[in-house]
Amino acid sequence: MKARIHVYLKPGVLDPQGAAVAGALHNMGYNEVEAARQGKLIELDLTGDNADAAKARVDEMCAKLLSNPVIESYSIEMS
Amino acid sequence: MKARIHVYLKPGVLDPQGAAVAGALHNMGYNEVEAARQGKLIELDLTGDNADAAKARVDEMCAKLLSNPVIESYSIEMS
Amino acid sequence: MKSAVIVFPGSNCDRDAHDALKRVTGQAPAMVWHQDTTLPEGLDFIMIPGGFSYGDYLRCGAMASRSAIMPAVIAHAATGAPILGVCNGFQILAESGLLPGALMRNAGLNFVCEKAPLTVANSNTRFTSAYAGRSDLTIPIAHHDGNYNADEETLERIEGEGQIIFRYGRNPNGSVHDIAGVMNENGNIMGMMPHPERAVDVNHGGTDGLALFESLLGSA
Amino acid sequence: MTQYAEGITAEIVKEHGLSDEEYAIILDRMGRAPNMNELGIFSVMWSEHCSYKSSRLHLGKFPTKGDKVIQGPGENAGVIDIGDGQACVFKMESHNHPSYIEPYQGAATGVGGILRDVFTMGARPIAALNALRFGAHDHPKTRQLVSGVVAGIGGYGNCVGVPTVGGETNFHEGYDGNILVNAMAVGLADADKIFYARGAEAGQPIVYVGSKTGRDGIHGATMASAEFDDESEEKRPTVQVGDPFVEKKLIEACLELMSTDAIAAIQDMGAAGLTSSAIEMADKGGIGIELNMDTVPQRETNMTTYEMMLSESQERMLVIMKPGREDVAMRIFKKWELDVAVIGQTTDTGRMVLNHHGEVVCDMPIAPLADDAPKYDRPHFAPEVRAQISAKDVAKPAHMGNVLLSLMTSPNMASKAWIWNQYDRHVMADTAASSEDPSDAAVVRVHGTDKALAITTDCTPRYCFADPFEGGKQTVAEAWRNLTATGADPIAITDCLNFGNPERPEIMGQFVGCVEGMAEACRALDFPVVSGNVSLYNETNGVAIPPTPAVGAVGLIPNINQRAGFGGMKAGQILLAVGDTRGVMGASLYLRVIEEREDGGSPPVDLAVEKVNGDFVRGQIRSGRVVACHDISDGGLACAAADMALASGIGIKLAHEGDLPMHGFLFGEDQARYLIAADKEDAVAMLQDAKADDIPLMVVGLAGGDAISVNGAHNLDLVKLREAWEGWLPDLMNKVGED
Ligand SMILES: Nc1ncnc2c1ncn2[C@@H]1O[C@H](COP(=O)(O)OP(=O)(O)O)[C@@H](O)[C@H]1O
Ligand SMILES: [Mg+2]
Repeated sequence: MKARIHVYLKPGVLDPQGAAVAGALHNMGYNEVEAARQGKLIELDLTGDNADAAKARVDEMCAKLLSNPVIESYSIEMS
Repeated sequence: MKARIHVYLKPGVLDPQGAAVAGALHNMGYNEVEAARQGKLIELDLTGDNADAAKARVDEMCAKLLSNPVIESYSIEMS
Repeated sequence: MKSAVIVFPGSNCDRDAHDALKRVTGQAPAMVWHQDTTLPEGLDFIMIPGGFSYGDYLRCGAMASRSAIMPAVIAHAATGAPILGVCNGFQILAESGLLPGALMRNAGLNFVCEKAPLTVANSNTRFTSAYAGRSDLTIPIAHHDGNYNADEETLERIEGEGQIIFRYGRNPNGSVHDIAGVMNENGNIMGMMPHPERAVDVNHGGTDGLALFESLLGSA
Repeated sequence: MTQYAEGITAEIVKEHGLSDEEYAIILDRMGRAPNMNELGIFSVMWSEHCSYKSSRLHLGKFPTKGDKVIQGPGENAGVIDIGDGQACVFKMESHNHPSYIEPYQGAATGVGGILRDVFTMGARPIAALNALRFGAHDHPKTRQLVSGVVAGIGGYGNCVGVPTVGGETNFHEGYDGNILVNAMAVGLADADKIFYARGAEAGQPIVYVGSKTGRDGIHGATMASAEFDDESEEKRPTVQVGDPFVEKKLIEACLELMSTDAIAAIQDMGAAGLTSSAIEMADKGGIGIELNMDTVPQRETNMTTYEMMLSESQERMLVIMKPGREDVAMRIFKKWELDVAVIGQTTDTGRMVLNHHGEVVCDMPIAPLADDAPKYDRPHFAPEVRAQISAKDVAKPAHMGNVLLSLMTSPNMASKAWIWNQYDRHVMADTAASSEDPSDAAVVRVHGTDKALAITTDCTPRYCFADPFEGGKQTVAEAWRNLTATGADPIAITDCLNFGNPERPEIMGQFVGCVEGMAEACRALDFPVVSGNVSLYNETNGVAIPPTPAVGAVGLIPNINQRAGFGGMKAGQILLAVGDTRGVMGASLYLRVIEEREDGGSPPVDLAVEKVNGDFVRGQIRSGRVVACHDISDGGLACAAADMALASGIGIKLAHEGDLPMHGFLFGEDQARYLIAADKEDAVAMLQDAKADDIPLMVVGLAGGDAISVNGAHNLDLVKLREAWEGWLPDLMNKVGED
């Protein structure tokens, strides 16, 4: 089983990397870019076959380690 | 329009971050984790309304700036 | 004063911290390995040193803050004993929830190493009492993720409660309110990005960090 | 008929970079045709990189012995005696090609590799330096290369916690297609606890530790063989990615293991990974090796022996343990959460035997891999001698202050703070002087003592191109001078010889000339070579880089409180120049920047004069008379004065009289010179000493004011100079919209 986790900065938290990406894209002439945000993509390979149970565990991993609730939120997709 | 870009390391390229995440999860007792990989998640807000044209441009941005073709590959989802 | 330095894989200012503490307290600190689950008896002070624990992978300080020794550190903190986190140590304390806020990638995106001008925002603490009457300091910084961030409410609170201890004279990383060091509500835990342990010697970084350790010594 | 093993063709042999003659030697030594694994092993061991086949003959010309030399070239790094039972271990190495392809990882793994060379010998790394050469600053690729390389060096060095204390950065169109990234590492050890690759005996276990082996960096050419051609994407060679976190753990774990007396021999896995580390240890111990490839920690599935033996995955070491002591290694490496496995043992057969999936997949004699490695005397010729150019041959500029401003803000002279601000220069708490400080060499205290090491890297490719022999001499002399200017006793050097294609006689001529010039300077200055590295084939489309024999030098400051920098000068202090100023302008920065030409001979270096002038300066520094001291190099006396003025925040009034044209006095690049600032009475005493010792010493100016001036005119305002000097590189790097 695989879990794909997206970790992104909460709205309102300043995102220096995203801002830099947007700035660089503008400089390159991609003026259609209004804003950019950068987050993390984490993929886990998991043993077991109960997707619901696995997802609950992954949710725990996200809350405990993979994201920082002060500045980040996350979403999980199982496959 | 929005583009969501996943940038990940090509297979075979060492992923120190992923390895460290897997190690930490094991130490915390999550032994179901067989492997972890870490990549980047980039979200762009775009002006315009032609999704195909926009996607072609985003593809260009990925090739030119957002990914490093020597070690990374990427995928794009428009929404 | 009996002190301890917590060592994580990837800590790299542990020796610096050890030497500075030994110089100031006259007694070598205990070096505590991250996999231990208990602290030495009778500690007066704990220092969490700088470095790149776990390579700074995932988020700076995230993995270290979940390691085996941390419950003991948190329990010790609850007794009111002083704890100082420097640089990566600050990130670890923030990740542990012992200090408010979070440290993000520097606004300029580059690693920054320089001798940073600092002001003491509150010298009425057990970490800074020996700075009383001194305002401008120079203490080296060296970090990639020192951009201090907290929500408005938290900022208002820590400003109001005098929990901001050091501010940058010239903001090197985008930190809100130029914050370089903060303290918890109880006044026994402080985190700072600048490295006072690299400023205790004329032949290395100057001596503006000495007073911090002297303050602790005085309060112990 | 040439003999081939099944599945191997002449084409495949050629793709492995082996000539017909080389293959014939292999057939002879093997007594049969080599299989694919054996061929791969020969190919990497006999590559230019591992065998030094074009350069070995000439490297023998370097003096490598001396009172203070504990270990010269031939081990992972050189070792010198710094007194009190302590040793300093150091080496420099190139990572040019990988850094051009992938600047961040290329530079990062370059740092990782050189650190491993140092801690493999039992030394704790205490300082890193880097010598960087980029193409023209306005070349379209340059900015991206600069930012990637600098981030990579910082990303790795900062994380492992070794201060990056100095280096040099040049920009020149000659490097447009081939940048140079040379990294140096310096470590400290107890003189009686140095670890060597030699020392293994038969019957000892072989332990692998570090990261797992992946398919990284397996040479493209060797991969393009029939066997791998139509394999999947993931079998293609991949860029090596560095993991500084694992490196940091490796340093600590290896040093911990080294304190236990359980190691027989140890070697890092650098170029040609497992192959070269295993063979070097076996060869040096005169023994054989047997490995079980099934036990090698692997990152990917279905790896072949060929791949595992040729992989250049980073952060790996091979340790031969004393029998029965494997447990010690296991315990320590597991504590540090490193991958570790016993993968074989040493034998008395003199052969390398590899077993994989229950079969012998390689069985070859070890001696020929080293002993019979090809060694070529490649044809070479020296370039035509260029005429010397002196100041009277060069048009006199109207305003010296404007010229000085142009020189100081030229790409090579402008402040490199944008670079070194990204390096942690202070970790380990012993950095007394680094890039940010006005000091001709970095100064790093020997932990827990009052001694310090002075460390510098130098090379002036302009001179080497004009005259390889004089340029080679000058490079060594400048390094010696930079150490001397801090008050250090220079001890020894390491080098990184970067050149073009050695199969071209004019390039080989540059190489030979530089080596011979360097060797002469090393002898005259008692400054032996203890380690080094050669990087050839730095050329693109037949255009070679300028000859760049970079030198890394180490000296000892007996008392850290008796040293000099070039700042701290105060109003009223006297400026004196040590050495003769004749106004040599050939190959000078002045010609390049002001007249946009690089012709003329290289400034001649009189090594005897170099020695006495330097010894005089060092003596004066130790006597406490010297407030500030700076060597005079690129851009001449005026640029040295400008550096001192900027560092001290005070102007300088230069005074010139006599027949020498003023621009020769100010910008000539005569060698063996220093600029010294001192209080009046000390200056008088120095002049007396100099007279007695027959040292040329001349008053050239006075500190004061807020400008640099000459004979009361030609003003260059210090504020304006500082703004332009500090602004050049940030302006370049922050320029937008041009890539
Ligand atoms: N790539 C680099 N890394 C670290 N420090 C550098 C680098 N390039 C230049 N520097 C530093 O900038 C300063 C000036 O360099 P340079 O002009 O080459 O000095 P010098 O001519 O006196 O040898 C030195 O302190 C040097 O260490
Ligand atoms: Mg110099």
